Amino acid sequence: MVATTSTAPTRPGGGRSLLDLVLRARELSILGALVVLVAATAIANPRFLSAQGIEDIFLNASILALLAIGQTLVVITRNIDLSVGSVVGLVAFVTGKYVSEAGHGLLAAVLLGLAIGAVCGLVNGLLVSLCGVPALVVTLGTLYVIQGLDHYLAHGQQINAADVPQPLLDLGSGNVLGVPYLPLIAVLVMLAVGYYLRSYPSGREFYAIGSNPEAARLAGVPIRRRVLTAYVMSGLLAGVAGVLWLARFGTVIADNAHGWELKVVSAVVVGGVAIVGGVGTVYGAALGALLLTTIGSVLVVLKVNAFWQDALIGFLLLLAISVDRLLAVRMTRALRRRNARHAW
Amino acid sequence: MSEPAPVLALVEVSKTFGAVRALDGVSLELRAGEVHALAGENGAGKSTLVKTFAGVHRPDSGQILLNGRPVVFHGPADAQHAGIAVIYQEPTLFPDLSVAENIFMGRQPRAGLGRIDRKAMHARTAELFARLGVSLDPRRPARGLSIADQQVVEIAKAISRDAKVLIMDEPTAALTAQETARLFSVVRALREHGCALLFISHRLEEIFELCQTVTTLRDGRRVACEPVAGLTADDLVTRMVGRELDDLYPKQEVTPGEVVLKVSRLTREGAFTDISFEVRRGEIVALAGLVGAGRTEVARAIFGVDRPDAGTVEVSGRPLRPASPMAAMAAGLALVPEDRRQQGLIMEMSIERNLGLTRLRALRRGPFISRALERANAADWAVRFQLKYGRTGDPAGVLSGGNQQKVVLAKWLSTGPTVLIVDEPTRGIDVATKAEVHRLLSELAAQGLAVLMISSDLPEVLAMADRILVMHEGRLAAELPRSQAGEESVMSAATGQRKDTV
Amino acid sequence: MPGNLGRFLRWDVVVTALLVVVFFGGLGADPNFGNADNLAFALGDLGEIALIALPMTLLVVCGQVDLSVASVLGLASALTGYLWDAGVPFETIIPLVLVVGVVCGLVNGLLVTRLGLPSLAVTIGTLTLYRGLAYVVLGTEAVSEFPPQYTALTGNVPGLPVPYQVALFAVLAVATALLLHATGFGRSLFAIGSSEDTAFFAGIGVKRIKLLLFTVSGLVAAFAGIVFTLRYGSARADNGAGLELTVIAAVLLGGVDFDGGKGTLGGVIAGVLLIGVLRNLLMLNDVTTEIQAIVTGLLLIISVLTPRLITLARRPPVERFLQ
Amino acid sequence: GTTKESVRTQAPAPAASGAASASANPDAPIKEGLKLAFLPKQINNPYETIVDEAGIEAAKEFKAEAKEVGPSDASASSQVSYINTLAQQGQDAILIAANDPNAVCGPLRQARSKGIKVVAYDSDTSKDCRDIFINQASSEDVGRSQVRLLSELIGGEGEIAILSATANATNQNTWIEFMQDELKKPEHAKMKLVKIAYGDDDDQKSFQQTQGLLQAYPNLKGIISPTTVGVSAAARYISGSKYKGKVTLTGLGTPNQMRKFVKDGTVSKFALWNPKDLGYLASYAAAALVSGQISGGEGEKFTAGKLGERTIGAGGEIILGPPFTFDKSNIDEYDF
Ligand SMILES: Nc1ncnc2c1ncn2[C@@H]1O[C@H](COP(=O)(O)OP(=O)(O)OP(=O)(O)O)[C@@H](O)[C@H]1O
Ligand SMILES: Nc1ncnc2c1ncn2[C@@H]1O[C@H](COP(=O)(O)OP(=O)(O)OP(=O)(O)O)[C@@H](O)[C@H]1O
Ligand SMILES: [Mg+2]
Ligand SMILES: [Mg+2]
Repeated sequence: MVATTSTAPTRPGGGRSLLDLVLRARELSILGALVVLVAATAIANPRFLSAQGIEDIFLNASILALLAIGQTLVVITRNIDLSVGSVVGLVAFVTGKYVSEAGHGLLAAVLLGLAIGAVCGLVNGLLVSLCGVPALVVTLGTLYVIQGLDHYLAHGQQINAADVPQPLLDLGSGNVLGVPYLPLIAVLVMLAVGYYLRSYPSGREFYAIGSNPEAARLAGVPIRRRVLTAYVMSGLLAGVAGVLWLARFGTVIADNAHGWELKVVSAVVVGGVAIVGGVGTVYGAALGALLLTTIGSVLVVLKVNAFWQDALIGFLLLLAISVDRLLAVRMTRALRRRNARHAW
Repeated sequence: MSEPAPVLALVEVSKTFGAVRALDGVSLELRAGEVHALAGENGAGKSTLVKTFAGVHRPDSGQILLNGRPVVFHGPADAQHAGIAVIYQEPTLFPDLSVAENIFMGRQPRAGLGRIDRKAMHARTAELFARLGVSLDPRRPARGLSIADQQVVEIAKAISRDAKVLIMDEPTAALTAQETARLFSVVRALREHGCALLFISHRLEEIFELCQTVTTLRDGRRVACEPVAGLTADDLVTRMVGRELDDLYPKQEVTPGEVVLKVSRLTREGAFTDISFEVRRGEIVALAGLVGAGRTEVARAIFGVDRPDAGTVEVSGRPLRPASPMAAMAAGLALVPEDRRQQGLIMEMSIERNLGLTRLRALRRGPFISRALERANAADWAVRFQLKYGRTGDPAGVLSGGNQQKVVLAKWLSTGPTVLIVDEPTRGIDVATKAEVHRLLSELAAQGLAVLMISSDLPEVLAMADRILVMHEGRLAAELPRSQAGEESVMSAATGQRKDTV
Repeated sequence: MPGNLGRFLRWDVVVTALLVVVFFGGLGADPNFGNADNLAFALGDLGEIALIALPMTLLVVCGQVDLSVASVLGLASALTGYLWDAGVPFETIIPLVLVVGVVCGLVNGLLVTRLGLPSLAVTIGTLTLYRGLAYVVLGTEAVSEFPPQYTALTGNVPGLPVPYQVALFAVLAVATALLLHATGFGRSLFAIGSSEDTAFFAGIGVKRIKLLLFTVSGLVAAFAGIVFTLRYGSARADNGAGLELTVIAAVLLGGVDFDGGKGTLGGVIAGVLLIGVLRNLLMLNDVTTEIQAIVTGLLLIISVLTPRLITLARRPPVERFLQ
Repeated sequence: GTTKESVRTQAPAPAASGAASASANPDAPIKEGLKLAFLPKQINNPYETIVDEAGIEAAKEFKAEAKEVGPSDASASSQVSYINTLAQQGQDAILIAANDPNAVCGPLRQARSKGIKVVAYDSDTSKDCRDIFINQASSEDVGRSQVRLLSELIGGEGEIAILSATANATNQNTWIEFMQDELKKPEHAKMKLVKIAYGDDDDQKSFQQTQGLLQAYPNLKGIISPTTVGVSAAARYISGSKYKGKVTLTGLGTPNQMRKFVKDGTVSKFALWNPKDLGYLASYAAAALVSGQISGGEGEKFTAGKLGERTIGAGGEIILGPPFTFDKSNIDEYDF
């Protein structure tokens, strides 16, 4: 055996600032895009930045952001929940029906919505975590089932704003100290979930599972419990979103939030959450939701031909993920170069 | 002197996978203050035994005793709670998380309200690395770590647990002498603190250096359990293989032919700089160096996996199109990659299909793949390499680590290359097979194959190579002909203390 | 390892058996089901889904997915209408539209291979982009009255109760099945789907193959767009909206593993047919759309649940893990 | 040749020759036990549900069996599958609200060749693949009256916008063309149409489109939303925003949806026909067709239960009647 005379080969230490910057950059770049977009639009049409204009954007983004937060939890564990849209539809309708017929109040509506959402999430979660079946297939399946159920229950009925109790409607349009409830709820949820994911051991386990499920198992991470939690949270937040939908729009038919699953996944992806799991934050996802919503509003305000809107949104989505990716690639290369400089 | 009671023990444990009896009535006792070695050929059941201790596998029959009391582990978490730490044969890291988080996942140091105390976590990680004599940044993500560094992180993870029992499944397979020595000093310290240790390695000299007791497995059965003192390497091999072993390094003398691989001024920023060398027909050239010296990167660039920033590669006098493994293969190159799980094999694909993957064209009849040819091809190589398997139709993932390595080797040799690059060809291979692989490489070289061998196993390098290229921090530090090569000369070049003109 | 039992209980076999049961059950139970007209229609109605499912199967086996297919179909339809309305002869329209399909596929493929982006994310983006472009091309309009010699091609093959597109699909399906299961190319797809690195190290042109598959997917989707347009005699920007999920449902129902590396084309064909036959039977019996959706969803869940439960029953869950 | 959908092809055309040639016997009794099937644009659309349920109710009056089937998405291709199924089932008549006038034609023709009568309602198909079309109001009436209504509310001057359903909806586009034509008249010269937005008959999208309109066009005076989904969504946004009382909204809506907004002053007037009457009339027309009372020719007459005698107009169209305007004074008399 050779004696260990020399010191260990020096390798780069303290890449903290750079790495942290990259991690933050994901959120920062979305924020940057958002600022540019808003600034440009405001120059073209100052009314865009009026109190009403800003309030509208935040109100519109809130529901999407809530769903994106739930979806992030699931996606981080290398799973996906395609059923969120249908859960929102089901919750909005059933809750609407319940409160309008029985004349129940706010609390009952919220509890019912949460319960329905939790049950849907639980079903998804049990199928995925306990039976170990692929998430995409299962949640595509539950998407169809829940949607079918929603349509079956609704069957062409409509809940009208007039039938919805006023306290519930106030939740949708009211505010505290000038801050509307909806964005307030979304931000609170975001901060709580974000803090949990970053600062608690069990929160880190979500990332571990998505990063390498096999290693997570060997490390004794309770995979099933975490995945189940992710789905139940996603379901719960979809339940909240459903109730808020009812509160905000008042009029509800069976088709609400139809096709939103892709919108939510888009927001999450734009927000820098890796679809293959292990990477991303709820802040990014919420910002992604805000960005997508803002783009939608901006195009209307800038009087872009309605026909171009979808095309532009699609294009911007591709741009967002491409830029994100290019930044990541450049960063890896920079890290490699730094390695090189350290080496001699 | 009465023996201390075993901390952890297996009693008559059996475990079968389908038709394979991986463990057959095996008993084993781990005692505090003792390093217990587990020896055996590839597929003897060592890793299965480890996973039984770790709670990954549940025994079909038999018992696990913890401090003399029977226990049942329902999963790895149970075993961890019982104070058992395991270094698995294959690194199991979270690529997206920082090295420190990898080490402390699930038991991070806490600050108030149950929050993670990152500062403490990073400090403790740095401490661990200092103990192991490596300087890795605790904050860097695990993605992109070399296999060796991954192994180091695994080791750090296991020793950070302050466990009563530490089980190590081939922890040194990826390490060079230097890190191995560091690991051993840590292991000895743990032993003195009263830890019970189980150590697995195919490098027999390590067993003699480190361990007090050795248990030998053959075909899932325990054939011996005895003190290491008084045992010779030959005894151990005989117990493992059931017969005397011929020469471990059957190197044939050959006169090198014309140059077939010519690498000129190859550079890839951040990995290696200005690498030039030649390999002739019939020659075995070893590329030696410390972990992270950049050897794997050189091999990848030659084979076209990565695009070099500068420099050229010529095969048989013709320049090679960069960054295309397809072109490299067409020119007669073959690369047995370092990481067999990620790059060498498709775990869920059958053995025969894995073997056929490099020669899809040759296995055709008309436009279609011939299953018969494929099966014949697989059966042929299985015999040549004495593969231990159920059926060639079984998934490659169920093979033991060493047998997987054989499949990867066979997969590349079957392409009939003119230049064979092997990156750690005998990592995790048992002595008998190692001898087999060496004989094979040496025979093929004698038949005119040019071999470029990357290896961290110094005796192997010294015994098998006609010429040794030593890399230090991304540059060629020395070129030593067989006659001048010795442990000292290679190591001093590898550590940068000696520079020979190349 | 699962023995012979496991071999027989592969999900694609189960789906095929299910198809046979449902089909003959339908024949017995519903007098309207078995007649040639209805069967031809039921098959023809699957046309575009079945066509697109072929390249989709290859993609999913390869570990990729193309969610933009229905939008490419819509764009192709809109373009067909636009050009036809502008007086371009149909013989010129077909190649033009197919080229656009190829370009759409190339864009997907390049984004996935050059930038290394996950295909799910990329094609969610192009799903929106291509549908938007379809609206840009044709806006609110609907173009109709296509030349009869072409719309006739959506009818039956003369003398047979089989629509042209079904005949075409049969030929393509056999070709694709051979390609996937009997050639080296097919083998490469499974290898890429299981372990991209290993395939790359084995000298398989991973990027080239992926690019090719996305391109073919775009081409076939555009072709399906033309078929769709002719079959309904109406070119609109919203044609085929939401079709992508049905296609993927059919592929997954056929037992193809969404993580790549596993699946058979036979299973997918059975899956497509099962969805079609079931839907037709349910409709004939006045089962409402809601229930149809629920049935489709449950089938999907069962399709992944059954094989898993069989494995779980056979060995304790702790050991589902290799090495 | 090619046809683009436009008002021109919708304009009065000679009666469908095929239908007119068949002989009708106005005195034939209505057969019992007829099988009628309603195929709405989309099964979960509340408006269509009201229409169809009234039609099914009416069928009981003449002892027919009627049912409603249909897709859950408003696409032509899904309707086609249903047409085929209904043909296989041997229904006597199919009543359809077409998602696309041409896409449903092939299968409808096939169905007719099997002797099945086809009645279009709400949204027409091509003329040659149905027997008659029950028009809720003449397209011209709807279009022009909406402009007149808004003109009256905003005093005949200012910027206005239209919030439509999907960009493809046939009936919407026809109305919009008539609105644009009406705006060309000198008395509306001071009204300027600045934007046609599409809410896709999606509540949330319509809501957001309204929002966008009001921001993009600060001088907007009025919005016409000739779709029940659109007008209620727009009303809801305006009622909760600072634009309430500044921007005038009108359109086509159902009284139940609009009641709240009429009462809180967001909307003062809007229009609609009675959807129940539409279903009722369609049901009777189908029965008359199958029984041979009418064949679809212009000028033929039949009795539609409580709605009394109706005459088939040009192009095989039967018009339900002029749209009805709702306001604070009368809205409580209606419940649908
Ligand atoms: N999960 C599994 N499923 C099926 N067979 C398995 C499984 N794990 C191990 N085996 C089989 O059990 C036997 C023992 O394997 P094991 O991995 O314990 O060998 P080993 O002694 O660790 O070999 P090596 O030195 O190569 O690592 C081998 O024949 C192997 O193929
Ligand atoms: N993908 C990567 N990203 C970042 N750094 C990397 C990557 N791959 C390798 N490195 C680093 O580059 C250096 C050279 O690694 P390489 O694997 O080539 O060394 P080696 O000499 O082959 O060692 P060994 O084979 O013993 O691991 C190491 O410091 C390693 O950590
Ligand atoms: Mg082993
Ligand atoms: Mg290496």
